[in-house]
Amino acid sequence: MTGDLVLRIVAKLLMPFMLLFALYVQFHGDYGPGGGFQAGVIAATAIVFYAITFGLAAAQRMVPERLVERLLAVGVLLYAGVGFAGLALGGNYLDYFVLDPDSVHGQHRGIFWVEAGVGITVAAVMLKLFYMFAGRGRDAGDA
Amino acid sequence: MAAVVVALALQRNLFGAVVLFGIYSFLMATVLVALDAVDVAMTEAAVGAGVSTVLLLGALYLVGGMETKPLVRPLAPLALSLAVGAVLAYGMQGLPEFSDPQAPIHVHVAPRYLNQGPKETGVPNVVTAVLASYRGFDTLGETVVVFTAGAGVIALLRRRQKRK
Amino acid sequence: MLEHVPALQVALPLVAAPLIVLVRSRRFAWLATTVVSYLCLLFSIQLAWRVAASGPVSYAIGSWPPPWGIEYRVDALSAFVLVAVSLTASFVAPYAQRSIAVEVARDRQYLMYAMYCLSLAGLLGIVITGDAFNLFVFLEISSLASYVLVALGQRRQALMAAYQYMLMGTVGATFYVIGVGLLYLMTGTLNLVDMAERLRAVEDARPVLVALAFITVGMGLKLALFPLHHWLPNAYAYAPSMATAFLAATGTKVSVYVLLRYYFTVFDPVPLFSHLPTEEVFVALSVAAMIVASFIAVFEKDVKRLFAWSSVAQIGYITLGIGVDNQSSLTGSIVHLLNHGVTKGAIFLLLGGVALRAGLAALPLRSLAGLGRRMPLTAFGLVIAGLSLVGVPGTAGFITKWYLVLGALERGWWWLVAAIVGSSLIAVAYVWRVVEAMYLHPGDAGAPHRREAPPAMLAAAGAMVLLCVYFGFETGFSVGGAADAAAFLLRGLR
Amino acid sequence: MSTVAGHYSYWMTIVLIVAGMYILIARGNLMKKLLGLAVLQSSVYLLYIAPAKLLGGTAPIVAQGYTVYSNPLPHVLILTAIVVGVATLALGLAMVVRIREAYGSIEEDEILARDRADDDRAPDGAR
Repeated sequence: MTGDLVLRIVAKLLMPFMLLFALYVQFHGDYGPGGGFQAGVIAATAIVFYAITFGLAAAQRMVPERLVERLLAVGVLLYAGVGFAGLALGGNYLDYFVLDPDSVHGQHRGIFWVEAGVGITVAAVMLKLFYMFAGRGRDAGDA
Repeated sequence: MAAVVVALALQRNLFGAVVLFGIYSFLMATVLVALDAVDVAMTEAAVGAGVSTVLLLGALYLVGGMETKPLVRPLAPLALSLAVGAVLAYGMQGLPEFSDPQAPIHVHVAPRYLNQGPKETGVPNVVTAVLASYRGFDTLGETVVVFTAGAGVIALLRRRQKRK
Repeated sequence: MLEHVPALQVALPLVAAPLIVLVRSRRFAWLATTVVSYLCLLFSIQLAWRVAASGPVSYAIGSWPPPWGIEYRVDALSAFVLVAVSLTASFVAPYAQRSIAVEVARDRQYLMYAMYCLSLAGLLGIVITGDAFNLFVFLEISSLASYVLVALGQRRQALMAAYQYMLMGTVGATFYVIGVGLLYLMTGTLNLVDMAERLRAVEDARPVLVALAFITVGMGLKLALFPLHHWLPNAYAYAPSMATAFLAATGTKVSVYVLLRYYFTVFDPVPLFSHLPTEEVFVALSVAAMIVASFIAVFEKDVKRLFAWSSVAQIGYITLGIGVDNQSSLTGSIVHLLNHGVTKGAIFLLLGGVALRAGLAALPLRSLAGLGRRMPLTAFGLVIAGLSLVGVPGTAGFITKWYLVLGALERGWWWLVAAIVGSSLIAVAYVWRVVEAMYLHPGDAGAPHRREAPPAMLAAAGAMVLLCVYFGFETGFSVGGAADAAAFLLRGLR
Repeated sequence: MSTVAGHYSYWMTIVLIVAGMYILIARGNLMKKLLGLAVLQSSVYLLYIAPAKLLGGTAPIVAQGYTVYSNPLPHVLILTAIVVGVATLALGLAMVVRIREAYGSIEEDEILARDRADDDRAPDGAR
């Protein structure tokens, strides 16, 4: 899209940090503000930023649309799966106590996976939304 | 914040309105920080001021920028909105005072989250504990809402493979 | 595993949607949808049976005891509505395959199934949950999915209809959240049972009153209560056939359920509400809906819109029962959730078949000309279902009106009986117009010869028509369940 | 006891609700209506969050040295509400984009006029 060298280099440099920050927000949600939702948004933003500097096609090469659509579903399934795991191990639906012999540890484990599910779905949806709206622009009016 | 909202109501340039909306969301996030709701503020900043604005701008690029029509019959809607506001104002007279520690929401249900939450779940951020564990099903629902929106937008905006 | 049925009832359709998106195959999507719909029906019957045998079922999600965690709670009312919703779903799902194949673009079909599953999950979740905010979340799931279902209609008007539906629906949901917020601020809890108990101790009634108003208006928007019904005719008219049938049979009904739940189990124990004019307001609005909407239906040119207006009128009957407020009338209301669902579901399923064979995206009355010869079974089905709308003895619709009339008589409201009969006469008028078009107008000379809808569609629609008659004679389940539910509501909290 | 100050946040909520509803109803532009809807939805945030605050308290992240925390439950609820809000907004925008492509306009009255013209011109509703 743009040939600005400075912007390109800055974008390249920033990308890993933004993704790292997303991971930090994801896993630090237990101790500070943050969690799956916020992390998902930040991760998606990083890629959107990439798309803006290097063009939509480049971003779609890095994170293909098909993959995003899969991840959309995977996140929800992961979350719901934790619920079914609770059932399988003899508890109620979404029961984290039974996920580990030590109930507090089980809670921790449950929250971890659930937040991961939220993060995946949110990141995928936000990215997908951007792809949809941005991709539409090229042939607007003739659909 | 009120001023921004009023400006938003009057602004006829859609681009301006979107920018004002971003400012509004950011102010909202600031207020939320002041109210100790850090998790919410972070989300509002990322979503309200960030994602929403990007989406709005993206859509605006597709639909074009000016609101051409002047206001149509502005009085009836105003009266209706004010009536709703008045009803609400009547009801709010009976609500607890700001920061009243004896208010029902501070004495019922919530104390267990604060006192037992970290011990029961091993997570000191009580918001995360409530979100993911105590009310985990709400959050599953919330994730599904996001999923629904994503899949819905795909259904609406996917380009046909071959045209004509 | 049986004790987990309440969770599975919602979790299964909820999981089916992402699975469908993951697999991206139309066959799998249809198969998953159908299996899930039948399982949901089995689950709901099992729950209803359990509630009838041993009283309300409570299920703590995540094993957190209520009010700290989210409780799933099934009582006589919710069990009945669960069965009604999943019963419709089990007819719509087998019907969907051919209908969607024709009406929706190929690469969007699997998404349509996913949306349908989500909508079903949301509706079931609303009914089964015992938590005010969880209800909102599931309300949004079902609403967002319904907006997409409507927007996938073939004509461009579907988009505008969906957009307006979305505006109204979101305002409704927001009003509901405001109402819940006020209640939460006054009681400190979100669990409905707990909330009802704590409301009794609330001294300042003003916020509670306003909460009642907001929840009523919010849900009124969702259920198309008379002056708030503007989104409904267009949404029903332009949505794909299968979506119209499903939404018409379930969507508004579930909102009525929410109102019933709040009025009778949350607000009713509060003594302050005994002298509010809610009864009068409901009776007035319902009668207005019954008369005005029926009149509009008589003059409507498009068949789907005609029956959509008829829905607004029929919702009037349901809310009328709330207004009259006694055992008979509430039984009438609740049983009409099922009876009208079955009737309207049958009608829209049949119309879907007609549209399919005629190759039309819209069905003006004229297009029905000669239908009695072209599609005799379909036409006959429409007549039966139409009679049920009117409330002819021997059909499901009659049972409802019988109980509503009984309820009105118990109160000594003769004029109300007159209104019910009057609105039924108007219904005769609009049903007659359809019958006239089908049997008395000859079709075009070049019209295709006798050709019924595809077998799967005809069978599903026909089964629903049979149900219209079945529930007109055998009322053990329908009236029995509704009467239990009404008795449960009037007893208030135990 | 100062009711006005004690209820400041509630008044703010009311202002937002009125403004949101007004934009939603009075404006004919579909984009503008969505903005109004978003403002209306965000008014709920204050209604829930403000009463959760306790003066002298801190954010509900349990740590040593603090005893008074704000109520975490409304925070959780509003997190969900924000997500619902953005989901609705995204879906609404997608619809507006499609409407614009189908009608070439995003003004409500123009679109309705075109619908009426459609109904008159092609009453058979052919595709």
